[in-house]
Amino acid sequence: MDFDFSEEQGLLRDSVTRALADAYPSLERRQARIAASLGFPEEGWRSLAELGLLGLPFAEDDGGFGGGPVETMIVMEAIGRTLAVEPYLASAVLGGTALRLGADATQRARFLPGVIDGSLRLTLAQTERQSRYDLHDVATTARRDGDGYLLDGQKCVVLNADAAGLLVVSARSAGERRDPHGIGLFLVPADAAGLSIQPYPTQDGGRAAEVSLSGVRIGADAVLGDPQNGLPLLARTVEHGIAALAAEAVGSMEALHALTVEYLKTRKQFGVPVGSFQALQHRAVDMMIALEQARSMALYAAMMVEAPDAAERAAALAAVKVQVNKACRLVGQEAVQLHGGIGMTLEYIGAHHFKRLAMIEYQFGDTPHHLRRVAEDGGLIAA
Amino acid sequence: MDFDFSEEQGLLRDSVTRALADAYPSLERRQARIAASLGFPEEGWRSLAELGLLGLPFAEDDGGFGGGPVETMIVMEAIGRTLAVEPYLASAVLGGTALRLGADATQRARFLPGVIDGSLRLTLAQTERQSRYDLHDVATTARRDGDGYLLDGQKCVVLNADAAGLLVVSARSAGERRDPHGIGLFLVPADAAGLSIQPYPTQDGGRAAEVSLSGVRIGADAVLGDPQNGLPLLARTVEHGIAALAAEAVGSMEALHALTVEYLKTRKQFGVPVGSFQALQHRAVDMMIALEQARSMALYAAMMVEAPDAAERAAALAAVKVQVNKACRLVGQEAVQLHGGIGMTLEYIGAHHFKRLAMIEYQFGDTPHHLRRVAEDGGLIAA
Amino acid sequence: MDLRFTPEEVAFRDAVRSFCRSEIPAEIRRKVSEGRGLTKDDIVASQRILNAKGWAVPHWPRAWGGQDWTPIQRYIYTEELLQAAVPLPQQFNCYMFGPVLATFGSEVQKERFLRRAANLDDWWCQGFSEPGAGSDLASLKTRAVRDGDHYVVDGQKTWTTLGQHADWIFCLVRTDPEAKKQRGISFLLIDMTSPGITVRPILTLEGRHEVNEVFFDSVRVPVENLVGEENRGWDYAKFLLANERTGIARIGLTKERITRIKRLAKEMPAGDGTMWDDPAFRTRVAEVEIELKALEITQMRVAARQGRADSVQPDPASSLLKIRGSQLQQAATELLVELAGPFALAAPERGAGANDPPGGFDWVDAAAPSYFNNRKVSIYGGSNEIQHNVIAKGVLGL
Amino acid sequence: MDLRFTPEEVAFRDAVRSFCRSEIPAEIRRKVSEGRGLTKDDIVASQRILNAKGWAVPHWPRAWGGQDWTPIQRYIYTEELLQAAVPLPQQFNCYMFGPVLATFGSEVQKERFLRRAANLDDWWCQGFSEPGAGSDLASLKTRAVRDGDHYVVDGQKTWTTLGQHADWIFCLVRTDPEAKKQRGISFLLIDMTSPGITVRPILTLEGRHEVNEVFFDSVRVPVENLVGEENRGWDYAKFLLANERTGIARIGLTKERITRIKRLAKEMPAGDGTMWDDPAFRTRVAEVEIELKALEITQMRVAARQGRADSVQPDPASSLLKIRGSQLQQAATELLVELAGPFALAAPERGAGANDPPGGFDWVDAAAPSYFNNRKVSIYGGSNEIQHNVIAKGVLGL
Repeated sequence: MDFDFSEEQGLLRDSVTRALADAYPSLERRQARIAASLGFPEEGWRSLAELGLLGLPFAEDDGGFGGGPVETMIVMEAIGRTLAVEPYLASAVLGGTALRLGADATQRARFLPGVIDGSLRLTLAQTERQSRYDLHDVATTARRDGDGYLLDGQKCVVLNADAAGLLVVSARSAGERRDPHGIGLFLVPADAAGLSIQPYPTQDGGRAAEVSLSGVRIGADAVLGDPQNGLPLLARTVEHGIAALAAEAVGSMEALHALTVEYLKTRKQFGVPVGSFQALQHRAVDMMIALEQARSMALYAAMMVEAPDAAERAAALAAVKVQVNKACRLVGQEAVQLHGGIGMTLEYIGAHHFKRLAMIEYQFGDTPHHLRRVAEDGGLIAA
Repeated sequence: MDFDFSEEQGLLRDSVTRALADAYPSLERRQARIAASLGFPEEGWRSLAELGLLGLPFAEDDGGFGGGPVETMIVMEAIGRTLAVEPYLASAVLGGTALRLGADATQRARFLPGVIDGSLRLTLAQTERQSRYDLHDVATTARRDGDGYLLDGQKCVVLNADAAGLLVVSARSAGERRDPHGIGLFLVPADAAGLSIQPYPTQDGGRAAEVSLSGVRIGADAVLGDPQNGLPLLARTVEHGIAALAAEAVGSMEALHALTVEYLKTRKQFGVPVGSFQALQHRAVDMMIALEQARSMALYAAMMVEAPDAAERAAALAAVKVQVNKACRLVGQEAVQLHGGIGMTLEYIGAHHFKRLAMIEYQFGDTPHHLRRVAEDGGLIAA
Repeated sequence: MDLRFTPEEVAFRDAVRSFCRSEIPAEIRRKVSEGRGLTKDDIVASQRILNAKGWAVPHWPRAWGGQDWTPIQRYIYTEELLQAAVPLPQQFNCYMFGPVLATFGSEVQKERFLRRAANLDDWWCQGFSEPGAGSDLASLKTRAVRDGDHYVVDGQKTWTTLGQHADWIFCLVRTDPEAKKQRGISFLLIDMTSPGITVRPILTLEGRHEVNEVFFDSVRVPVENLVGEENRGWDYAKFLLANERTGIARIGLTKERITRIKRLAKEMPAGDGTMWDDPAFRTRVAEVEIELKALEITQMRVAARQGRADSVQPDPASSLLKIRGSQLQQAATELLVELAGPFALAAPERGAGANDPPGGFDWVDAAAPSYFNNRKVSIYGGSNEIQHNVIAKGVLGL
Repeated sequence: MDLRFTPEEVAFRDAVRSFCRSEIPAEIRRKVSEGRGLTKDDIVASQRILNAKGWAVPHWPRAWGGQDWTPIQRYIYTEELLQAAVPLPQQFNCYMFGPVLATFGSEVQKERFLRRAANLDDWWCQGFSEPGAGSDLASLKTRAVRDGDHYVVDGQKTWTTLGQHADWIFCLVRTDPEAKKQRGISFLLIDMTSPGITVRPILTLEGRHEVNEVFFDSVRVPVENLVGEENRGWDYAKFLLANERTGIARIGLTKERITRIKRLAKEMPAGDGTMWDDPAFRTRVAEVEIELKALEITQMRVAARQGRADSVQPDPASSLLKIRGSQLQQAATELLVELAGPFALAAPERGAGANDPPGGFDWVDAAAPSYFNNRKVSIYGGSNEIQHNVIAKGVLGL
């Protein structure tokens, strides 16, 4: 057991931290970046490519850098600390995982170079009106049409869809709406006929879209893996999403907790620093405990997200999301409360951390969803 | 709307408070009372009779004093404050309610004089091994036998059964184990052949017993109300039990909170009173809030326990138990914690309040049980 | 002891209830219910309907439009408005400025301002908080220096709610810089159109313009706009802050939210049914409802006590109502976001061409903003930490 | 970074696990698991089995029976004992007295006491807390006055755990009454059979005799029983208290409790099935498990950090482990009482003739006592409030 970064990981951490600190030196600069038409500046994306971050998770044979979950954790933590809005989660983590684990040699050769050099962005179109957080609840259909498929359906809250060149879409080639079997993942170019993207800003400074597919025709080469048994691939993709979100949350909570402690030290009331009040001290400590527990779970996620046993992996990632969600709520709410009025204003970076943390709770499953999954599977400890 | 006691109620409150304060002046005296063979001294019971408390809930026509739920609340609060161990809950409230609402004129004439003068104590034998808190889960059988019935089964944790002259026993005369229909309440004398009582002390200074019925023969005159449709009567009896427990809990929490605040004021650490630490102050405030919220629910219970609509009444009493249970846990645990070591010792009366409050949580239904009932019925607010 | 409403109280409740639902425009009530911002016109329109009925300022003296209601009636009135999602009468006009002026103002001031305030002909805002003086109000720095028939005011106020709509602001200003903290403060009425006043918006978490900074740069205020005596403003402010607690638990508001959540839950798909079919979700709703029921009784206990002749002081229990009431308001918005679930991510500003709301649910984009916005209720009006201190000291004697 | 155990660590874990389960008597482990009290003989028997294997005092210096284990191995060892419901080596002998004596004692003292302590030939107890000095230990009053070759000790100690079994007590006593608080305190070893010592039991919540008051009335103690230097006892006590934190989170203990709760839940009837069929109950268990998993990783992070050469100080994270670890130990006992439900009311003292346990469940009477008893874990060893202060000051700099 060893919790230290390797030398390479240490260097990665330093470089990504430095680059994002440069790109996000202030709240004003962040808001300016968000004001770009896609919700982030193209040069921001290019600089991630230049840092090698976009190729991080891919094998060296595919032109990547052979990084693993720990490397993704390092990047996502830095993103969380700076509230960076580049679509790393949507493209590199979600789209990237689906391709990395699902694409055949031809697909890899075709798409990965663009993904790695930044010219092709990806996203995952999974949520539907009725699906809530259930990955197996898919009403979008994929009907055989010659060699290929015709896709029809509606996908909701697709992250950064307006910035993506290629969408990974879950659709049903067989079975009833909630059957685990019969689901496939399909690669749909953003300019496909019949695909419509209605983008909008999200609560936390990001972007998402409603995506509708109306007779979208794709070829046989656009199927990612088994078109009837794609649920395991989708589940693994989302597990990587959860691990990444956990790290992002830890970065954001770390920053927000530091801001709060700093505020307690400097803000005076009744002639003394607010942080001299013991009741507030104890609450700042409880925030720290929640943060450290979440940090442990982000590490656990990195450890378990490539574990071979699917049931064990699923339970672990569900547990991670529960713990991280709870920490997001406690740390976010307490930070605002301990700041008082200033924590309520958009002029303060802490408020933006609060909003991002609040939204992380509802991505890839909220607390009750994952708690139920852990409980239904009998918990984490064998009895 | 009027939250003030009437003059009579004020007098009742004064007299019962005074009498119990005299009987329970110290922890030592309480423990001495518990050491009596039935777990309380006979003269303690007689003095309750002399104060008129045993006849309180009964109609004047039956020789009682025509009190209602508010009067019971007053008595139970005083019992809670002093941790009195006389079986008022088992006999006057549970047994008393069953007789008051279920007995016919003959039964009333036969039993109530003894109940009111203290010569006959009652209890309710309801819980079974498999029933948990479900009143309709009854495996004990009542088979027709001539004019009367033969009772067979096991009842668990019957409060003060060893002090009772007459047991009100729930038993099934028809239907399957969990059918709401087919349940009757039966009056079984403590000396009935085939009845066996195995008494034991309870965690909180009281007494209970395992009761087994093996071919216990009772006559037709021992049936309380409808032998096939006794569940509503049983439910009403337990509702009165919940209302009484709520008041007892409020009395006990009030005493424990006062002890805690007093301790915070007098105990010194690091040269200052412990109560000067703001973190502890805020927690003492949260205890007070929980206490006041529970007090409101005890009032609500008194208001609703005689409400005519059964569904509304059931939801209200379930809500009361949830809120009171939560308060019992918070106030009890925080009191021990804020006291530090002294709160852990049996030499301190506060520790006994803690234990009684802990046990109240598990009488007549714990928090999850009643929360589920409220939720299943759609909550308290119409939508 | 009788814990039920009297028949008269029931009749009163029904009258308020039916008036709210029949007379206040449904569109305004919908906005309130969904937690979307109201325009100034919405607020004015709603208040004038109430005022025409004589119900805008029932707690004011009879001479200035008040009703001789019992505390229970006032409680019923407030709760019914909240449950019907009717905007409460404009807070600064009706619960702060009015009571202070009616109690401490001159007859001339009363004649000039009170009826206009009740009808929202003038919009008042509050100038108390300053950047360095939030919960610790007594350390305020804005000063007013006497110059002939005028005061000259310099300084800055903050958290000025809806100051962008205001015609007037009532301010605490320091008139004696030598005096200790609470002393040397005066209560001044300032025309918002006076030269030297600048209003700067502060956007709050949910992106709405609800509060402002107000800057005073040599603003000349006629001395006739001083309320009461110079340097006694702190007394008037204390009176006002005690008044502010009225109905602070906002039981009715939370009830209305719960009702709405239940309704929406029955329409929100989940698994093979709806969210309302999920026992765990229903349990979480029930927990809030139960706590709310307890608080409702607690509030009635406080209201009933206020009705007794021997209690004219604000009840220390108001701190309890503030703490638990704000927690429950917040808990309800958390349930709302949970209900919106994955769709909560979408912001309200969807832009042109984006007609379809996320997942087709037209309310989900307002869920998180409502949650964000409600974080304030445990901060403003004396933070919950301050309320804890108040109880610890005033009730427990710690 | 590799978050898995190495093959060597796995092998070590398996060795400890199988030893615990095969060598420690099942009856002793059953009592631990059910939270029933152990006799002195149980504790001695278990420790001697460990000591024969060389595992009673692995963290002691090699010369006195220690093992050169890594911090990870020590962590694994403790957790495996806890998970197997094996009593940990007697705390005062092995985690307090031994390390202090090995570090600060004379060679004569080490020869005389250490091997006997490791084998529980002598039973040691701790004399630190006093009625007026709990969390504020430095204000202790028991004094030792030099009289020739002896100290004469007068005063009172309290919360002396299992002092009724003790042969010896290590005490903090005031040897210089003039010196300020922490100074003037010495560390003295006192034979419990000395004339003038009285032990008075204190019964704790669950009715068990676990702690005592110890009174010293002119007790004569040979000066050779002074550890280290006179008036430097506070340094030794600080060293000891830092050691006390080892394994303070008790992850394995809570794991064992959860395992047992799950097993019992499958046998406890509820509705048409068992408690384990109730999704709400399983959810509450899962919440504790998840929090425990996070704490387990946190504890491993701390243990791994301790293995680095540059950290010899106790980690401030130990306060975090203490806080959350104690909360989870308590949470597990709450679940146990919930499981026992209506049967939890029955006390263990059922008396003669009452053979049938309540409802036929032989464990339910120990559920509430276990809950009661575990309230102590957030109080002793530096209350959770003190731990919060430690983190606020030492980590956050507040």
